Amino acid sequence: GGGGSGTTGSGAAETSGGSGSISISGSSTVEPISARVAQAFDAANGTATTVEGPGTGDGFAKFCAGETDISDASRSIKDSEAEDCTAAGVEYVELHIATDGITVMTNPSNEAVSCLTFGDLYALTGPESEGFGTWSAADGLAAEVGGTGGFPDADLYVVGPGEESGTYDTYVELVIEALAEERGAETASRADYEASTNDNVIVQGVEQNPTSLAWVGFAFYEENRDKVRAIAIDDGESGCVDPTNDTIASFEYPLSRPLFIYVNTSDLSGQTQDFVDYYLSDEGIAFVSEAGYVQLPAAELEETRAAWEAAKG
Amino acid sequence: MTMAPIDLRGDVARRTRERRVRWLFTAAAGVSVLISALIILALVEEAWQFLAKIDFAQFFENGWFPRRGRFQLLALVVHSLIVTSVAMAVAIPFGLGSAIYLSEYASPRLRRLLKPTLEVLAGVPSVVLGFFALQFITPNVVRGFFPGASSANFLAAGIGVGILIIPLVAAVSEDAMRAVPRSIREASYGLGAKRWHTALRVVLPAALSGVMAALILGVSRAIGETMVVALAAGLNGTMSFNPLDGGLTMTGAMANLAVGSDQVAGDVAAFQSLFFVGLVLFVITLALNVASERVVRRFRQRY
Amino acid sequence: MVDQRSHFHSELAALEQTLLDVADRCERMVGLAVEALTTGDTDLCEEVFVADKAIDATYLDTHNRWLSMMARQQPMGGDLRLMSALLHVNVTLERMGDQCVNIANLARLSAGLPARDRIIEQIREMADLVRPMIRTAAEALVRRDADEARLLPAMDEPIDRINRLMYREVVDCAPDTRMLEWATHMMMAARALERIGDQSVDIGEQVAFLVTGEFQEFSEKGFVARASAD
Amino acid sequence: MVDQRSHFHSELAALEQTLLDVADRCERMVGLAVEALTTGDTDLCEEVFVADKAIDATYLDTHNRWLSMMARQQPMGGDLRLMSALLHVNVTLERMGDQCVNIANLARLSAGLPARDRIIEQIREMADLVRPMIRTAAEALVRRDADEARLLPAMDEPIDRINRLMYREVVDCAPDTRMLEWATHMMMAARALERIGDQSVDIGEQVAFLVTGEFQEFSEKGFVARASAD
Amino acid sequence: MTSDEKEIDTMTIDHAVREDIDLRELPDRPVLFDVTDLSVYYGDFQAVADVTLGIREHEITALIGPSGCGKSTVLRCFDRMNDLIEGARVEGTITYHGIDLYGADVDPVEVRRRIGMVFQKPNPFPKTIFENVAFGPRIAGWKGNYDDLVEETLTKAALWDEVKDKLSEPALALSGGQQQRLCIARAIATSPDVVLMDEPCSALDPIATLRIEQLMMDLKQDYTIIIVTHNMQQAARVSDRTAFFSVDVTDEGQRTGRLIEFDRTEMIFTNPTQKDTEDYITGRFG
Amino acid sequence: MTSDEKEIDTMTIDHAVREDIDLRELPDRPVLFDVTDLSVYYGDFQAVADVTLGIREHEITALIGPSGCGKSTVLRCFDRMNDLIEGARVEGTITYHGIDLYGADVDPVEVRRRIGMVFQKPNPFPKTIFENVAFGPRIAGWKGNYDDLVEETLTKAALWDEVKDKLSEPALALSGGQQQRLCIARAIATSPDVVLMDEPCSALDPIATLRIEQLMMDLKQDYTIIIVTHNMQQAARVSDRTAFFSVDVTDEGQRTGRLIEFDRTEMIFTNPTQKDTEDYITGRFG
Amino acid sequence: MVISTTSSDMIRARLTGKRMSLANTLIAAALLLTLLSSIVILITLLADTLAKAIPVFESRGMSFVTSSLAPQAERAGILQGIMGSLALMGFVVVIAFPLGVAAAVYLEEYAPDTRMTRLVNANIRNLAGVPSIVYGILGLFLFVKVINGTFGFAEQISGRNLVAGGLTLAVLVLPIMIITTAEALRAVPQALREASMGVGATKWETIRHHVLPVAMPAILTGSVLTVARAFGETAPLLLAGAALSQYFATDQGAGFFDLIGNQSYTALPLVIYNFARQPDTEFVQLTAASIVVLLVMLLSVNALAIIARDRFERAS
Ligand SMILES: Nc1ncnc2c1ncn2[C@@H]1O[C@H](COP(=O)(O)OP(=O)(O)OP(=O)(O)O)[C@@H](O)[C@H]1O
Ligand SMILES: Nc1ncnc2c1ncn2[C@@H]1O[C@H](COP(=O)(O)OP(=O)(O)OP(=O)(O)O)[C@@H](O)[C@H]1O
Ligand SMILES: [Mg+2]
Ligand SMILES: [Mg+2]
Ligand SMILES: O=P([O-])([O-])[O-]
Repeated sequence: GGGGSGTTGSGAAETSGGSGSISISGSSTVEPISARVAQAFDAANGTATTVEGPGTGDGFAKFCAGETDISDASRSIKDSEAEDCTAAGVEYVELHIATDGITVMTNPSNEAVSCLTFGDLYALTGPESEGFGTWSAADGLAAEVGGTGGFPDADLYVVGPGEESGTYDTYVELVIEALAEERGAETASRADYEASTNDNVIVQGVEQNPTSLAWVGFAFYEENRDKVRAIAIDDGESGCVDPTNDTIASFEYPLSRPLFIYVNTSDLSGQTQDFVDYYLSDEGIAFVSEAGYVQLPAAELEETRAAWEAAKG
Repeated sequence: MTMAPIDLRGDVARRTRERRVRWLFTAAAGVSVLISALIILALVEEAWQFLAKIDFAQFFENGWFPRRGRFQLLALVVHSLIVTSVAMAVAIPFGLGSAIYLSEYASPRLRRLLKPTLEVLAGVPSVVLGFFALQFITPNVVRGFFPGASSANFLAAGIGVGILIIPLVAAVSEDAMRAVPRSIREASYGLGAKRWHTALRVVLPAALSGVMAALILGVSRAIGETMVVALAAGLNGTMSFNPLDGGLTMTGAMANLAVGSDQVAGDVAAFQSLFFVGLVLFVITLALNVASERVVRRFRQRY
Repeated sequence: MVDQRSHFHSELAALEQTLLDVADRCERMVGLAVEALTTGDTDLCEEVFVADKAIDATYLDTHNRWLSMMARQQPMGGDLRLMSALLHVNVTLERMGDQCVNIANLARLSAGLPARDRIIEQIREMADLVRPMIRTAAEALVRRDADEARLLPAMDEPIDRINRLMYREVVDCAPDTRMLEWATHMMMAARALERIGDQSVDIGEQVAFLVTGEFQEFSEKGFVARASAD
Repeated sequence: MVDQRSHFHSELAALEQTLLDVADRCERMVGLAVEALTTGDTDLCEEVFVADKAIDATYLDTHNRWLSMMARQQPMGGDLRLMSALLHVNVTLERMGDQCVNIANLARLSAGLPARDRIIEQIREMADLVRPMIRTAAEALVRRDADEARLLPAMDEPIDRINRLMYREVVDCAPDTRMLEWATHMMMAARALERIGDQSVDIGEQVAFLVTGEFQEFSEKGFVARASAD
Repeated sequence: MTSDEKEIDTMTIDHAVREDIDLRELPDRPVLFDVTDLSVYYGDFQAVADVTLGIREHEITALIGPSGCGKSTVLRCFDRMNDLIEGARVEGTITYHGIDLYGADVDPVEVRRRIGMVFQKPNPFPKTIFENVAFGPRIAGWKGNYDDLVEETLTKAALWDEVKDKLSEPALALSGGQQQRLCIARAIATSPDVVLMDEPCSALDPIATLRIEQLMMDLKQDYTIIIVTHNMQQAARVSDRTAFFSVDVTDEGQRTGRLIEFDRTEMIFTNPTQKDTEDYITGRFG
Repeated sequence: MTSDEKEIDTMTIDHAVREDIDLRELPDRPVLFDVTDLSVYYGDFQAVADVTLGIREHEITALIGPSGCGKSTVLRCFDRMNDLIEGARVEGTITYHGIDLYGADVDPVEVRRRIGMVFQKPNPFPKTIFENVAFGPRIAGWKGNYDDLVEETLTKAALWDEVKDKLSEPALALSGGQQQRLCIARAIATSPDVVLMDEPCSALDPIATLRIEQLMMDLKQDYTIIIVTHNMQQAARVSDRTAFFSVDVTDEGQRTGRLIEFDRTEMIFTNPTQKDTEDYITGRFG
Repeated sequence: MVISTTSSDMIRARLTGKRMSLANTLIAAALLLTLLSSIVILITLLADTLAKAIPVFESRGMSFVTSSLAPQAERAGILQGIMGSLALMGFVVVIAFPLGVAAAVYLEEYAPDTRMTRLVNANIRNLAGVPSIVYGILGLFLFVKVINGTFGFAEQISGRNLVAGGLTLAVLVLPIMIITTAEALRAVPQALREASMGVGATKWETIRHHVLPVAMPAILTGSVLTVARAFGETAPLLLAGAALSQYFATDQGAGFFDLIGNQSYTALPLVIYNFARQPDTEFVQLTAASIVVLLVMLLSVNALAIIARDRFERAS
């Protein structure tokens, strides 16, 4: 059934659907946004929406099997995944709904380091850095790959999300992939970092270790500003950029990444349609910042809304 | 004889009912066999495919990074052994000590108070102990002694697992010790033995098979314990022999494979490695359980 | 206090009752035998023989019952003393029966021989003295009355005395050899009666033992010894 | 086959041995008493009285041991039969002792009275016949030999015969009243010896019962009954 | 019934010579169980070999012998309790009222309803006294006045006076001796005609033991009783006939029970024919 | 030693009148344990009241009586085994060689080394035969030739021949009777001068029982033995003196054990002074 | 004679002068210490958790127990976790209990002692020792893949539903349930069975009237402890599909088939696990508070069962 689909209406859109269910799965990064939107939407409409965050890849697997209506993603769909969707007859639209910044950080007391280039990061965390026990051990490699180097002679304690997470994937993709391919190294981080499924553990690791180096999602950093210190990133073009809402929203911050929702359009129910409408409404999209992410600039938001309108047909 | 000719053939309906009831129970018992078969089926098929895909040498090098196609099983086993050793180092003195105290020293009243408390400890879910290990043991205990320990480390995980199996070790050994008849204790006291003589030189040796079985069960349980290590031992796949480091154990690796974003659709070999590790774990714990059973059967005392 | 072995105790009581019956029969046998002896009515002798056969049978049966009860019931304490006493009583009664047979036999041997009234009187007197002894012994047993049993030696006294003095009467018969033969038979009969008296005392001794748990001979048993004490 | 009750069985053997000793003493007592009777040596009588005291003591002690063993050991089967036989033997031997005392008393009473050689000879003959019977009975017991025990009735025969015929000798003494008194004493003594013979047969019966488990009187016991069968 | 006329007491054949002995004869009652060449195996192990004997109605028959001679094994053949033991196998025949107890169409459950059993340790059900007695008849589908039945049965078992005011109290609250009498009551509640007892007094003190023995002697008016006992004295006290078993040890150390002698009890205990029996009862056995 | 001269046998006072009876007298041996007005409580419950008796050296003293009369309780006072029972309390005195066993400075462990105990069920340690015997001396720190000790002890216990070739096999592989003899060996290995036995044969078959009884009679050459038994016959068979206990039931149903009669064994079983004893031994007791 | 030559004084000297055994006291103290430390650990754990949880209880009382999951720490509740866990336990009880009891009855009462039976028994004991995560794999394989795949419900059904989780846990506890029950049955004295058979009861009558009633208290308390253990299980559910979710609406109208179908569910331990990885530090407190709730639920159920068992054991 069709209901009011105001893209700008105040208050959660009412749908005629009554009870029913929308299922959302995918990225655990995006989950906090979708969860908040769903919570508000359900509260207004009496619908039953499920939001899960097993991970982007897992989400696509289900999505392309037709099990979910919406898939949260902290990266674009991979070709292989797209093929699966096609094979299953699932059509979809990709909607860019927010931006996240992967924050590289250290202990506030580690004042020797305030800005790192991609080369530095490659030297400190890339596949070839395996076995570096101190920051200064990476100096040589940094020099090779065009980093600044000149690291302190302090213990290097690298903490980060596990390989199973989208945040890890994104970090590898943004920071390491290019250099690694260039140097014929494995497209992965060093293996000997302390990984954790729990981002709070990463923060804790940084907090407890004065010369640590870590990367986490921006939201975790925001929550723990008092305990950790973000390091500015230099992609070699922009100079050192600190992660802030603005620099991330504008993708000026080199470790910014877009967050998406993918909506199944081949089997689009009125409810789902209403849900996405609400998601993209001003009220819905406001949950992005509540969840600790960076809202799209107005223009880009309009692009997304347009894409959605187009997909609805 | 005045009695009417007697009939001992019995009631047909009754016999039919008996047969039916029996059949029902047999079927129920059959389910357990089915489960075993399914477990093996579940594990073997994918594990086999996994083996077919990878090179055997990989098991011994490069760490356990399934998503990168690196499968150093040895690292997982070594890590599991470290955690288990730590766990047993905790559980043996505390579990056995508790068992000896409860069975030989505690007055009946004290025992009635202490034993249930110990058993309640057995009811603490492992996920809770996992957090306890991570958020209490690591910062307050491990770091207290070894400030350089990783925030996730084998030591804390091992202690957590150890705490988890103290009640098991204590309960099973205490049962074994209490199964030693009172009369044997009285015999010892009757010969002028002191309490510790009786406890350590008569009762403990007499209950040795049960105590051994308890310890083997403890080891088996420690190796199979998942959540504590998944939470407190970290995700490091690089082989380390240092208990202050963190890393993946067999169960940790499985949990990690299970919760990852690419659990189902990730690298096929990675997904299948889950089954393979499961199979290895299954075989190890099976062997331990069989061993414990053997020990009990072989050395069981008939008093 | 409930008797936990009532079957055994009724069996024991039955055994005792059997012996009391035998004692009764013995007493009557004494009467018969002496009657035969003093009246020469040899038909009565047959009755005595029959009665003795019955007593012998009972004796054997009682002995076997005794053995069987001993083996089966393992009596202790008072029960054991009773069993032991009953074994004695059983033998003693059987011997009493035998003595009666002796008297009956003597009656047959004496029939037709010349008799002497004084001796017959003495024999009768002995019989009259001995029969109450058997009764007293049996009663003492029934009543578990040691004091009653202890009356028996005194009752036995006159019998012994008559017996002891009888040889004088016998000697008086000497001139008439047939009468002397008769008299020696009578002396033997007197001896038999005297033995029955002694046997009654034996039973009394068993009763005293049963009741007090202490065994004591009531007096020297040798009949001649008592004679010398006289 | 290991004896699991050796203490009991040695106690039982000791009891039996005591009775065998008593039998031995009895046998010697018979000799002494008859010697006293036939020679008039009254000193020997004292010895008999002393020996009888000892036997009486042993008799009481044995009776108590018997009771105690019965209560404590609950014998069954052959042991029980032995116990029962020993109880009989104990009584019988005590009575034998009493008979010897009788003879000794008669010896004292007869001392100084005129004697008659034929009677003395007969008494001696009886004593010579009776003493082997006691020995035979004891041996049969030791050897658990029922056949040997069964010889006893035959050994008793001549004793009975002599006893039976003795009254004739007594009658022959009639003219001399003092000799007649002596003769009646001798008749009583003969009667005592005859009783000892019977008692030996009794022991033999107990032996046969012990060995075969069946109790049977070897023969009619009434001495006069046998006389009539003669 | 032919079995009644049949000469069953094979052990008494060589007693014929002393048939004259005037022991108190037992009345010549009909034979109820006729056991012929009974052998029992546990797996490969032959526990009992070639037992032949006859159990007569309204008598108490005692089975005695050293430990392990197979007394319990034989006893449990009479109500097919051995069926419950894994691997137990019975050869030879036992007839009951002339019917082969191990015949193909005999239902052991039916057998056990007619042949009650009382065990070594008193084992009342953990229910009320009333329910203990009523259980047997209930499952047998007996329709009748249970109150009367229970009273009657308990009276027979010499227990009524002691428990009549507490029929609905738990049976386990009774003393050991009372429990054992209750078990006897339970066994006779289904009106069996036989009661088997396997060392029924070995867990009781001497006083309770004597009571049970008394009870057995009372019960033989109505029932045929077979009792296994370790206690020779007990067998001697209560039974009419006694079967003495012993153990043969083969060279390979296999121990097989055999019937040595079966006779009237007083014969066994005063004058057994077999030397083994004599040695056993006089304690010369080892 | 004063206790030797003291008249301890209070129960025999009223036997004085029959002192003339010519029972086989026991030699007048010195008194080893002198028990005066002994009462034992379990918590508030008085299990035994006012027991006074004397145990003489190299005699076997039997404690008999109905179940629950406190036989075991009294026995366990002699080596302070009651100390191990929660809430058990002893009043009155027991002297041992004239020393108050419950004196403040007496070490119960030391007491138990001198007073051995043998229990109802054979309870060998699950160790080798050798180690069972050697355990007591070992913990007492005995230095000496253990091989000789074990041989000597086992020989005394009439077990050496049966086990000499398998000293290092587990004790639990022995038969019940052998196990009990091993327990006796274990008890005498520390060279105690007293051996206490609490129903040592109740778990054994009659043959093993007879062997143990034989052994006890042999052992009294070297030891003083006190035995608790349910089995009157056993007490009758083995003991020199017997103490008969009975139970007084108060109006409130409290059951307290009392010593009824203590005398030479044959007196108790043939001619007890007390009616209760007579009733008990003849089965008229309930 | 040894005794009479030994003077009373010598004996007195040996018997008296109580030697206080230091070793004895030390060992006793050390052993008590080990036992107490186990209990101290439990108390520390509770105290530590409680301390962290107090802010939540202070600010929200028990309302977080009755609210649903939410992405915001200040709104998030654990009701769905509790309900999910209870629903799972429902499955466990309904499936594992009857099946476990039945299987145990067969093995203890009926099964002949053959190699086969011994094998089945060994198999069950081994199953009880299989790590729970392996059961997770079984759940993943069986309920997520086989059932869906084989029966072609893939279209409508996500395997990650309550049935899959419930079945996984049921299978997980089944061997323990069988062992507990078998133990309870073994504790029923053989004499009772013989008594019943002896009066002519059939096997089933014996079991129904005597064996099961006697064993039931032990079976029940054992089962409660077993189910409580399943309540705390986390690892298998990670694999077998409980939602690790910040938010899902529970469809009030969902019927049974929805449960089998797409209805999401989660369980309390997983909620805890998920809370703990949220960025918001307030979630740390919420985690602690949830742990407190979980512990209170579990420990009180355990304690009750243990006390009940203790009573029962002492009564018998
Ligand atoms: N279930 C069984 N399986 C194997 N062997 C058995 C079984 N029951 C008994 N036996 C063996 O069979 C033999 C006879 O045993 P049974 O129990 O009948 O003896 P018993 O005479 O009753 O002995 P006891 O007096 O000790 O009760 C023994 O050797 C025993 O070990
Ligand atoms: N540990 C204990 N706690 C409380 N009461 C006890 C204890 N031991 C025994 N009793 C009680 O003390 C009394 C005497 O018990 P004891 O064991 O000495 O009797 P017994 O004569 O040995 O009996 P049995 O012949 O049954 O062994 C009984 O009433 C018993 O219930
Ligand atoms: Mg048996
Ligand atoms: Mg006792
Ligand atoms: O859950 P992810 O965003 O890390 O895929």
